[in-house]
Amino acid sequence: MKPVKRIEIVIEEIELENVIRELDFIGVVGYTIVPRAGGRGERGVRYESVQGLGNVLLTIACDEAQANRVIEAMRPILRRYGGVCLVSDAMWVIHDS
Amino acid sequence: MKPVKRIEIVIEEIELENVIRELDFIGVVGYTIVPRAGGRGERGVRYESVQGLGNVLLTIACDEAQANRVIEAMRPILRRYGGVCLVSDAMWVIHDS
Amino acid sequence: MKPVKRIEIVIEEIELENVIRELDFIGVVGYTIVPRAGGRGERGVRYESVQGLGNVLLTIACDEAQANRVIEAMRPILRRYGGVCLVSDAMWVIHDS
Amino acid sequence: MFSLSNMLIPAILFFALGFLAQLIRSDLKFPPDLTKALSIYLLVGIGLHGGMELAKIDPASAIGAVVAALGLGFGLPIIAYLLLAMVVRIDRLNAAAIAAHYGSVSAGTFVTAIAFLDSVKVAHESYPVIMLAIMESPAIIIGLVLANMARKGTGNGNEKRISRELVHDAFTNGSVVLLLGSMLIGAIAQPTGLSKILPFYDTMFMGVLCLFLLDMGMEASRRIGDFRKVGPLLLVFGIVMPLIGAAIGLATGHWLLGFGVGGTLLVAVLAASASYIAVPPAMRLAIPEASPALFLTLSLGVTFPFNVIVGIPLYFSAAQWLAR
Amino acid sequence: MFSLSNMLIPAILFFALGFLAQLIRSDLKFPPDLTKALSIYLLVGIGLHGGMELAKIDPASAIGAVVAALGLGFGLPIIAYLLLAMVVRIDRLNAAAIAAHYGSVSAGTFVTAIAFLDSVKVAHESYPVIMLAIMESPAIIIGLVLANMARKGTGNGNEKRISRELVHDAFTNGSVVLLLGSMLIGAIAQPTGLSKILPFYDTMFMGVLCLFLLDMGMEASRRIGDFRKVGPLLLVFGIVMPLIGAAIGLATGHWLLGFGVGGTLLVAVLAASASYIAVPPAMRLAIPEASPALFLTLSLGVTFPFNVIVGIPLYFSAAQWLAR
Amino acid sequence: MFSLSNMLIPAILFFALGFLAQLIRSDLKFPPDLTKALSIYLLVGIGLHGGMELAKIDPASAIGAVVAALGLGFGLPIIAYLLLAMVVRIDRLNAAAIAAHYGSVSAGTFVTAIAFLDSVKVAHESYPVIMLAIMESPAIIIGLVLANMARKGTGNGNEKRISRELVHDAFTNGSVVLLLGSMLIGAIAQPTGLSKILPFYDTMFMGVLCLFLLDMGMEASRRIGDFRKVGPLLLVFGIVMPLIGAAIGLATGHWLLGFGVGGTLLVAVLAASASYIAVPPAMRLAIPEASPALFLTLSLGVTFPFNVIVGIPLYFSAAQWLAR
Ligand SMILES: Nc1ncnc2c1ncn2[C@@H]1O[C@H](COP(=O)(O)O)[C@@H](O)[C@H]1O
Ligand SMILES: Nc1ncnc2c1ncn2[C@@H]1O[C@H](COP(=O)(O)O)[C@@H](O)[C@H]1O
Ligand SMILES: Nc1ncnc2c1ncn2[C@@H]1O[C@H](COP(=O)(O)O)[C@@H](O)[C@H]1O
Ligand code: NA
Ligand code: NA
Ligand code: NA
Repeated sequence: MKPVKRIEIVIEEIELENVIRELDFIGVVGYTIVPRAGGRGERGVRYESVQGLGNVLLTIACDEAQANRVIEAMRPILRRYGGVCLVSDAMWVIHDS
Repeated sequence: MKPVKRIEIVIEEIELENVIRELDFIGVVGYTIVPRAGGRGERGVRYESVQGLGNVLLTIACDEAQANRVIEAMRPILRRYGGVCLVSDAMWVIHDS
Repeated sequence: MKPVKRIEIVIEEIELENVIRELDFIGVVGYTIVPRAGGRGERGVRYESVQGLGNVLLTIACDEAQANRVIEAMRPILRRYGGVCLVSDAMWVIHDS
Repeated sequence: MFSLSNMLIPAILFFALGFLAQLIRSDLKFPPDLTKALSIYLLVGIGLHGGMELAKIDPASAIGAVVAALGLGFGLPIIAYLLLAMVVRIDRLNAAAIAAHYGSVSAGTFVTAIAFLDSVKVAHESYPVIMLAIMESPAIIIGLVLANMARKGTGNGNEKRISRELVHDAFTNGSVVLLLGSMLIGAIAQPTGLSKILPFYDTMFMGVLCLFLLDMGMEASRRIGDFRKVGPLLLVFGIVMPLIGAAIGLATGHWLLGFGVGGTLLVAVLAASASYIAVPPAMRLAIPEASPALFLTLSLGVTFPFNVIVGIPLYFSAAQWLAR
Repeated sequence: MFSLSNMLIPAILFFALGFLAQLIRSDLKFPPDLTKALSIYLLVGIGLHGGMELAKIDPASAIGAVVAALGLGFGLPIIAYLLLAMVVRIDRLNAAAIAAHYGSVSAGTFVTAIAFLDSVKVAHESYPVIMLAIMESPAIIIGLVLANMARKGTGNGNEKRISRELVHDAFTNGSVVLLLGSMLIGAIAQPTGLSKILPFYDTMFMGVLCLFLLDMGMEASRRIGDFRKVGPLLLVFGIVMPLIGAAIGLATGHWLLGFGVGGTLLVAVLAASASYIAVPPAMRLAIPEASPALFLTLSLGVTFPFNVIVGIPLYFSAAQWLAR
Repeated sequence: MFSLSNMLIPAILFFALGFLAQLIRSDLKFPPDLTKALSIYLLVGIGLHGGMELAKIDPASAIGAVVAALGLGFGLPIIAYLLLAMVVRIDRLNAAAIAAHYGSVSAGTFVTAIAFLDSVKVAHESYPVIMLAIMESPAIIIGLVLANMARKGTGNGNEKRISRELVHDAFTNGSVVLLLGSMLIGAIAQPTGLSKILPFYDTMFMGVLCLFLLDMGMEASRRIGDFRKVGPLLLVFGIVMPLIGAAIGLATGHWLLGFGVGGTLLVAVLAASASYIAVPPAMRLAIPEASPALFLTLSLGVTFPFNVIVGIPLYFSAAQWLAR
């Protein structure tokens, strides 16, 4: 097991493409997407609907250096579009050790 | 970044409305809902179905004082209807700092 | 509240049945399943589709001894099929205390 | 007549296919949203047709059916509760929850009975559709009252708020709103417009029912694993209660309401069927102490298949016998 | 004529049912994927029929309609913006976002108008379907330009990339592609093949519209809670703007394009309707500073119900008056 | 004849529309559950019709088709494997996984071929539907055996359990159960009942196929990005293997089974098509070492579009030539 940062991002579905482009640019190779989420925040209630204005939950496990780059990349996006980004610690179960 | 409590609640879909009412009452302004979850616990297996007896995953990031109030509000609900409530630590990426 | 390990597993939908069988064998009684997830990792991009090749997110709260058994059971599965398993600490809100 | 050919109705065969698919552990699965869509379609279809038929008759003549529906809706859950508490001797909260399911109705069983009447080319009165809509809710209220009685003393302020909400929910339940609403639309919409939307509900109806029953067959079959938890006496209740309900329904349809064979069968089916879509979430909220493994396994895993495969042709024979 | 019987069109009654169901806080809910499926079906159906009709006529004769659609698509959002910025006096970014919604169109309102024409047995030209497809996108561009002007100076490189993408998105929007694509297929596919797929789109069309409007009624009703946030003046805009649009559309249809009563009504409805499916996500991306509570509540909660219940019969009377 | 007009079949045009929509990066998306619902409908529809046709003929006469299907199902994946291992020279596990896809069949391609025959008004035998159901599973078994041989020595106890499960899964696969089950229902259900559900499957069938192919066009187009990973030689395999399969299928249909032009085309299409729904998850479980980017890109991104656009008319011309 190796210690990693666990980044949890909640953004709107429509921004997902942009955020993934940023992650690609940073070189993050792994992430998990939970689509069709809802929620409430400063910008009001959001739920999945035919308008496609629901949220998406993105979880990224990566090392600290990459985590810092992800965080910096997320700041302008969060400022512009809202959303939430939480960072916590976790242990990654490596299969070959 | 500021330290926050990350509360993760798994409850049945049908209770969501009640729990949100409690959160409103406490003054929690932000939460994320992942609908259509399944699971197993003391009350057996649950999965999304036409009966609407599936689970919902609720994630709340808030300060410790609010977290304590959420936890106290959840206890009677968990006692009555079952479910799970986990609390952990996280750092919230603030966009304007 | 009691301290627990929070295990987060991302695997392919088609493996879920096998993993649950392992959990049953170990004696894990509680877990939560978020179906229809997508993601990217070493094995490329995955998304929910008619082929059923999407991901599933499994969250398990348990004590440390059980966590270790789950981790050991997951290693060969992760080696064979890929996926991710993260372990972190959390406090479980017990309803009757 | 109770013959093999009755079982060769496509709707019932699809139910059997779903049941079997799950038994052999096939990976066949319906997306849950598809099942929801199919049941929305079926309820609107039943409602529209019922409404159009009802528009043709004198509203006053429906009063008998309405009263009978209320009588069955309030009476059946009490009978079920007494049986469960006295004879089967399970705890009162589980008894109340199960009773609510058997007092309410299953639209899926109702439509299967209509498919059955279609296949034997027997007509039916249009009143039973109103009865279907009316009988959804009362049993939920009775279940709630019985549970509150069982709990007596623990009824604090919070409990009262929950009860108040549940009474609201019982009458604004999605299926009730869809059924009554579509019935009203079928009754008042202008004919030109109706004739444009009816093909949708006519052409597809029986085909959609087949897909719905295919999925319900799988759901019912999934419940078999919980038979152990239910226990033999309760399993017997899952067969005996629909028979009692059917007997009461047959009497109500034939003597009280004076219906023909078709209408009598439908009333019997309403009384014999147990809800497995609308009532489970209501009881989960109202009586969280009760076990879904019990009420769902009984209503969906025992009574629904019994009614679809054995019950409907049996009650039909009885209705024919009464009408001799 | 503006009479009660117009409101008894099933499609409108189902809209009302959905609205009511939500008002009484029923737990009736449509799976979001079902709504998406219904809207895909409706767009393909409109497209195929439109394409088949258009194949029969001289392409040159459609130029007028195309030019008119472009004129309305670029002109209406500017009128809306001026009203919002000068008269209602809201901030420019919200004004730009709302303007884009009113410059674009609502396919749901358009189809309801067709159901209306069907019910009063009035024919209509086939050109408005092309206009529907064309009018989806220009308002999005105008909204973007207005927002960039409002922001002036802040247009950095990133901003430009976003703008470029949004122009692409405006023209490759799912509804535009479905509508134009199906129209093309309706126009060029071989008749034998078309005759095999048309029953699907004919038999079900009005029935599917009813289900779609049932859900949209619930969505519209959900928006009522945000009326406070919107404020009285803006709510008035949600009624006045469709009236202005309809007036312009009536003039365009009747005088400019020389359409009959049916075609004129449809052009009026295109101009009067506000998008609530395609434009909201586009504006959320383009103008994140604007509040969805404002633009969604106005387009979906005010203008859509107004057009469906009051607007369509009103514009129809006006079109009849013009055609006297 | 291989002419442009063949490509103007609506089903194929919708496939092209989906392909194009994705190419221009439109945000058009189908909810995955809708695609699942459409494919359930199509399988039940094919099965019911096939079953009704088969009920009319002597079961013994079907033995030839059954044997031929088994021969193709077991033989084709071996041919594909040899080509991949010897000529294309990819590793044996990927070869086994890809071989399983090409030995199995694509119901989507099969139905497109039926739409094609409809459009050129050519009848076809009913046996190929049984062949479709039979040919789903054997190739999965062969893929498994080939992979176990490639791995030899690593077959521990766990491996054996997985193999046993996979053989079970191959024969209880959702599509197999739906197809065989509906076929049985079509064959044995009472005619009155069938006549009530058939309109659903007749009226909508070709329209539903169009929506399904629209989505599959998008899925196929999404795979283009992985062409680099697949490499030129393997891409050529994705074209050559269906041609080989078609040749074998044509021979089987024409000489071995003595089918007419229609039936021969369908057998050719069964042999030429590669599974892209049922086999991918099976191979992912059975041969996790194999890359989905390879097998999905080949079957869905190369062979499926090739068969739909070029293959079907080509094989049809060949079948006509044989029948001269
Ligand atoms: N405190 C919070 N805890 C959990 N999720 C949140 C929180 N605040 C916001 N969110 C999520 O982030 C989305 C966007 O937030 P906002 O931009 O503040 O409206 C919301 O719809 C929620 O899903
Ligand atoms: N130990 C656990 N870890 C993760 N989720 C759990 C656990 N126990 C229960 N759950 C979730 O909480 C739901 C309700 O639990 P219960 O009330 O114990 O049946 C289950 O369906 C699971 O989704
Ligand atoms: N670093 C990561 N962070 C979060 N999720 C990941 C990560 N790596 C892989 N995953 C998830 O695990 C799935 C399988 O990973 P893999 O086997 O590496 O392709 C991916 O589709 C992702 O959903
Ligand atoms: Na009953
Ligand atoms: Na407009
Ligand atoms: Na093949």
